[in-house]
Amino acid sequence: MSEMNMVQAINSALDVMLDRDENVLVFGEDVGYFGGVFRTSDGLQEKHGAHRVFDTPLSEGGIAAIAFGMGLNGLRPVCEIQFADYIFPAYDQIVNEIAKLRHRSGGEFWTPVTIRTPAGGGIRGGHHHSQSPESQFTHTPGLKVVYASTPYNAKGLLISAIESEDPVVVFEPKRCYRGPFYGDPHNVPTWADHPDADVPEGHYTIPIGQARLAKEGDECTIVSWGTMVHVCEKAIEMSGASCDLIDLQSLVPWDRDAIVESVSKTGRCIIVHEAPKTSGFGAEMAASIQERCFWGLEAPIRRVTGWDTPFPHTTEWDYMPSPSRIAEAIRETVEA
Amino acid sequence: MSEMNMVQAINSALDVMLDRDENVLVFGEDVGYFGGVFRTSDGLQEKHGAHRVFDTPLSEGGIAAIAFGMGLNGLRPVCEIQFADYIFPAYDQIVNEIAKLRHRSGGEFWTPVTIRTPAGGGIRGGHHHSQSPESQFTHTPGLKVVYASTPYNAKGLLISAIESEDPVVVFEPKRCYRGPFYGDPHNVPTWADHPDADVPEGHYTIPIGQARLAKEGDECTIVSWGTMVHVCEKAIEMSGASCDLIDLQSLVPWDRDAIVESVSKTGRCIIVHEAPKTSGFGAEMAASIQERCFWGLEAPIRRVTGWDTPFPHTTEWDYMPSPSRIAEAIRETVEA
Amino acid sequence: MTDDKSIHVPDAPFRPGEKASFGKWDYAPGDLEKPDPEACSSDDTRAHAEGLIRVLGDDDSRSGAWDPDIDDGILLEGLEHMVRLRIFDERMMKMQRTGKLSFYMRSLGEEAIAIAQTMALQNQDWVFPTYRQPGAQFVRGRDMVSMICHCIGNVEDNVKGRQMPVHYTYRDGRYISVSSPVGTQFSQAVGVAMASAYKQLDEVTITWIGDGASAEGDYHYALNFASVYRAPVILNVVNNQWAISTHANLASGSSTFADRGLAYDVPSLRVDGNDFLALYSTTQWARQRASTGKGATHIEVLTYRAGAHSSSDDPSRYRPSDESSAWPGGDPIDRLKRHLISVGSWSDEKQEALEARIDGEVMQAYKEAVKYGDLAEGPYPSSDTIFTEVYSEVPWHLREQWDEMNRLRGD
Amino acid sequence: MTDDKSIHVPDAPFRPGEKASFGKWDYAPGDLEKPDPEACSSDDTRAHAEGLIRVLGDDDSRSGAWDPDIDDGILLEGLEHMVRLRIFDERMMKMQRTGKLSFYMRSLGEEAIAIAQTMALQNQDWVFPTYRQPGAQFVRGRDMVSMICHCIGNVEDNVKGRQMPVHYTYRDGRYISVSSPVGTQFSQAVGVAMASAYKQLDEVTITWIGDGASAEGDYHYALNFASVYRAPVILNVVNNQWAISTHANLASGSSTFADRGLAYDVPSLRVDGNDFLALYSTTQWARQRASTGKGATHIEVLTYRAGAHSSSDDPSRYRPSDESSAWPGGDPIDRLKRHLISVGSWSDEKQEALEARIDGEVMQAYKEAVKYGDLAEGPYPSSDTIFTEVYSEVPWHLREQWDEMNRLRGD
Ligand SMILES: Cc1ncc(C[n+]2csc(CCOP(=O)(O)OP(=O)(O)O)c2C)c(N)n1
Ligand SMILES: Cc1ncc(C[n+]2csc(CCOP(=O)(O)OP(=O)(O)O)c2C)c(N)n1
Ligand SMILES: [Mg+2]
Ligand SMILES: [Mg+2]
Repeated sequence: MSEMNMVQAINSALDVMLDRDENVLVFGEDVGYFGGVFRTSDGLQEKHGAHRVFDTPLSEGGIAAIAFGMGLNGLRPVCEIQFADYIFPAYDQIVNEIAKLRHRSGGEFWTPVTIRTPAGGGIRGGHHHSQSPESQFTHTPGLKVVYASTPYNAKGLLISAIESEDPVVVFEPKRCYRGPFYGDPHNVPTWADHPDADVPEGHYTIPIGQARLAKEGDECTIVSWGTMVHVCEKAIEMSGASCDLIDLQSLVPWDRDAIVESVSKTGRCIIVHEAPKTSGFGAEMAASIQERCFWGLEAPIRRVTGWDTPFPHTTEWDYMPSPSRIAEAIRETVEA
Repeated sequence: MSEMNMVQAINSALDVMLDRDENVLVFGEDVGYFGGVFRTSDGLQEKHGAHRVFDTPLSEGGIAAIAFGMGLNGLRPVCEIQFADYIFPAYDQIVNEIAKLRHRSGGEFWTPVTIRTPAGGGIRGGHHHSQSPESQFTHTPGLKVVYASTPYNAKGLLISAIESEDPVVVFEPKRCYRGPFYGDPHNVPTWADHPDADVPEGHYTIPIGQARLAKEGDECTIVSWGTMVHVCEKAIEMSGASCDLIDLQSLVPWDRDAIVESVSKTGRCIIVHEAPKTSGFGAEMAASIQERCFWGLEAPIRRVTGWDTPFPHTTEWDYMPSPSRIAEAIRETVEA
Repeated sequence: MTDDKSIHVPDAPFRPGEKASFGKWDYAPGDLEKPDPEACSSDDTRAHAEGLIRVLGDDDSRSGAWDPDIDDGILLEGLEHMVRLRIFDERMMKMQRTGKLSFYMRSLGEEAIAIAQTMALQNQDWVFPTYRQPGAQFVRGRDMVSMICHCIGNVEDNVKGRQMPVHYTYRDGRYISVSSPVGTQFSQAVGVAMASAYKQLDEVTITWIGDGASAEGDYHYALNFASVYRAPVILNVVNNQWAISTHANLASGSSTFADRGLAYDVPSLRVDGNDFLALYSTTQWARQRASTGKGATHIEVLTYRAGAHSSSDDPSRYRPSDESSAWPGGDPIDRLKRHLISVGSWSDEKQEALEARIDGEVMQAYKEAVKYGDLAEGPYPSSDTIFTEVYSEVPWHLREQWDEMNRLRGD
Repeated sequence: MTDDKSIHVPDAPFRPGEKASFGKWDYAPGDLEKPDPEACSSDDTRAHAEGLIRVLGDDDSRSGAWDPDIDDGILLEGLEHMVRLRIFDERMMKMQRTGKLSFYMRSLGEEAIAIAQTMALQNQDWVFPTYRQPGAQFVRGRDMVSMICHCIGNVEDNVKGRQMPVHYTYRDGRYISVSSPVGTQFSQAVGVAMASAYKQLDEVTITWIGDGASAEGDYHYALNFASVYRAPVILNVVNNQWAISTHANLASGSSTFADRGLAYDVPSLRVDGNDFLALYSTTQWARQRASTGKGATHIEVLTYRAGAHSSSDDPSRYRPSDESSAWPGGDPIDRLKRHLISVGSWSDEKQEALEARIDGEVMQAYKEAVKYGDLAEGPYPSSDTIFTEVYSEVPWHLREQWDEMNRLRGD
């Protein structure tokens, strides 16, 4: 074990997989010589060669397209989209092509592409460096979708994604690359001494489809993913309530059993995410949970989310769910 | 008034707006000389000139991009994406650009683009001529989204969209272009004699944001849009239950008051759509409705939807929600 | 119609009611030299990108530097594949009209393209087609029964009723699944080729895109990535003049499609797409470049879509109905046949016999295929196929929905 | 590192620790003629797309067919704008380092581009920039205080704190809002231009894209649509050698960027991007084409990004730190200054005085701007601006969320 921040953990996952499987290739904009604008592939080109870790033209559509072809022809491409906001030029290749190849070809062809992308706000990125577009991928059969929150799960989920026979989109909360975020922009902790920064140096996986119980309690269930997991931790503390905090980790497929079990216990549920409310993945969670847990629910399922607006620059702290906003929702739900 | 099928109603909407406003331009693949592969712009180039109604290169991204620029520079571009399945190469231009221009520029610029696109299944289109990707647009602040179901609302919604100062994506259920569809592929009625085929020849609008009560009842509320509205009509009949059938018409913004009022009355709700279940717009409906109507609900809100798989070709009738599948959900919900 | 000061909208050269006249090709066999494929730069191919490579002349003889060194046996094989494709297409169109299949797309007038080009390759090479290159499957030995079963979408459809007809997939022949969104395969093919290069295998990838679809971003990605990484790929633009009702002049200005490749530093050729020999030869040349590490070649295949776009289309609404007969490229089957007759390797009688034999084969394949069901009557692939192969394993939410479907079916 | 038989991955010409040496330009002023803008075909510009149009020679004199007919007053105005931009950039970088703003991007070495090109246009023309063309705003008369307020994101930011710094918008100057996704403006600009054509106004649109961003689909859409509809647009690729850490050789093969335009039948020029006069002159030429209905011009602006990509970037990790001094194009400000001195219209003393004056102006603008708040201390635009202008009117769901935010804020 070794203490790693999230960037190091991701780097380690890539390194481990490049070592283990010669079919793994890593590429994207500024990923090769430079090691990525967030440094997640730092040193990997030098170690593994430019034919395995390389720069691409500035073309997300082209990146996804060559990944499709490489995966079809026996490789395990791992590509980076520099910011999740820039994944949309590749959207057609991902949702119409990569996701559907296995099915459309009667199982004759498939492409186990992994697409990594830094997502979410909190770095003063404004409109186009802050979006968290996970829900726009969860509606596409054939894709798996995961969202990391800590160094430990970032590495374990990424290795699972690379080893998966299915295409996986891996969201990484860029705000947490170098430390957890508890909702206070003036308090910038690193991952030092955080239990989830204790990361094995070698190979391990976190199965896709498995949630993580980050905190245990019995009055309310909080479901979240990415940066918001840490903000929820703080919010629970502020609320004074006893809550299960479930870090979803995988969005497709998601761990319904874990959530149903928790909500059956608590009778109350709040979903927290950064993305806008309307048609965010919180909608799917709320809809599914009320379907299953209806008779045991003691209050409506609440969603605490980003507003239905673009992501702002200077006023981002009024946009992202804050510990106090979440805490208030917890109090109201517990008292309902 | 005059009897029109949906293709004629759409053609009439375009014609009326081309006549009324010289800033309206109509374009897309095969839209000009030929009049569109579904004939929705038939005769319009001849009448209004090739500088107003014209063919474009086969490039959805380019179509959306020039629409952005034209709208910014004072025109009202109305573009067609030949099938909704092919809207994804334009996704970046729509969700990152068209939707956000007004906000990102502090209100200095905006672009009132209308994007029309035939969506949905039932025409043996398989994988890539059947998708109904509306929910993938509802998560984007700045966009309005409407979904027609009859000749009458197709024309009224399209005129509202063209007149809107905001960008609007207009989905048209291609299965209903020439007649309503009640879930039986062997029974192919036309719009003849249907009350909603009685369409004014001139200008009228259906306000964006307004739902339509297609049928009244008191045991259960059915919310649907597009082709499924007609299938639900049949299903309600089969179920023997007395239901409110709400044709949503607008997805963003949606008519919450109408639905809350109905669900408050019936205490039960089912949402029906063709698109896959996970993160379909039904999720947003269910999540929102339980939030508002929790204390009055007597059964979980159900979703009857396409499966979480790509859309098949030969077996499409086992994919799309059928009257009997919906009827069973109604019975179960009413009895719950 | 357009005021010249307003938006300029190009029209097609000829519209219904007008007389189509294209003149003759400006280039004859022998006009263009054959550069050394391994030594040549993209600049060395400028004349080839702006001209037209031909081997079969107007007098049906073969000549010039591009005349490939192949014997008539191969040509006869090519002729047979082309005849098979044309008869196959006719049969399928008939089936479509009688409701046995939902939709169809013919290769009429373009039969030489995929057949000659695939024959010029090795069996280990990957073929990444659009709906207009089904002929490659004959070259790779696919059984017609299996092709028809796909088109009908019956129980034996290897695509399992999931895609529309003509969306073939044929892994054994390294013929990659056809996708409806046009253009996507073009850029993907570069990735397939890069994987071959990575594995250091002597494998080349060939792909095609339509004149219309070349306006998609994927065309640009393909040429750029292929150029940067020197991918062993052959990138063909099939310029058949039309994209449904839209003329090719909405996809290019007055420059040729082949010209585009040069701007990416990719050697580029323009070839008579109805000339079997020229297609064969240019593809061999491109393969040699690819397999010796010299990277991609871009080929504009100049042809004419002689039929409707698809069974849903009526071209008489947007072009003169006799336009195809005015096309200077002629009929690829006739041209090859006449050449073989002229050199004494073939005869009208043999051609008739061939057509009759193949007609019989197609008829027999058809009869066998419909035994496994047709669109009107079924049996169809089980609706279980809706849920399989979405993922490598069935996740819980699909399992649950599958169970629900079974319950509704009364299973 | 790469085995040549495996994937070929091009490297940058020089990396840290290596010595950069580019040699001299192959082209001197006078080497290229000036075709008639209204009569010329794309083919007539081949030499211009492959060569390099220059006016200011290595000896600082101006010459050749492209020497524009403008007097020194205009050049002095351009010089002043460039000096202002450089000093402005320095001040902003300092503010960024002290936490007054979150992020910054300089135009260092590229100041001439947007300034000369915008000066060559008319005021009714539309400017559709990337983050690397803020200088156009000076030409259109924008107040620096307002620019700084945007960069700080304070209460006076006309973008209302919604976008990162440098994402200016300036409607009064027809300077269209900058967007972060690279490339999108290039194709949108064609639509802006088509609208001008539709309205039959004498309005031209100018836009730019980076060498890196030219790999996006939008580049292809822009050239294709502009060619087809003969849009009155000037499409510039700013080839400054780098896209963050990625060298331009990953965006083009050995052909020039200007070459690309020819393949779309769009007349194309390659111009020395550090030569104010050559930029002015080529843009005037392109404007004449556009405003006389001749359609688009494609211009490759050859330059060098002398600074870091942005305040978040450290180029010493991926290129020799003295690479910019090896660049043969020199410094655009110095070159114009030396020319003006050489013809007797300017002097080192005047230059010093100019710099001192502008330094004072920038300092004063800065002081005024921070009165309206800075990033560290605020005041910021009200968070109400989160909800306004998402739509033309506030729909119920936003109104409800806005109320919720107000409640949380204790309003
Ligand atoms: C992305 C996308 N947009 C639109 C379509 C609808 N469509 C199918 S074929 C076609 C025309 C294609 O023309 P071309 O590329 O020239 O190929 P051809 O049919 O002539 O072989 C169109 C517009 C599609 N399949 N995919
Ligand atoms: C679609 C998209 N992908 C990635 C990025 C991240 N990014 C910002 S600038 C940049 C490099 C741009 O290089 P170039 O186009 O050459 O312009 P330059 O910065 O040199 O002016 C990248 C990759 C982005 N902004 N948008
Ligand atoms: Mg075509
Ligand atoms: Mg650059």
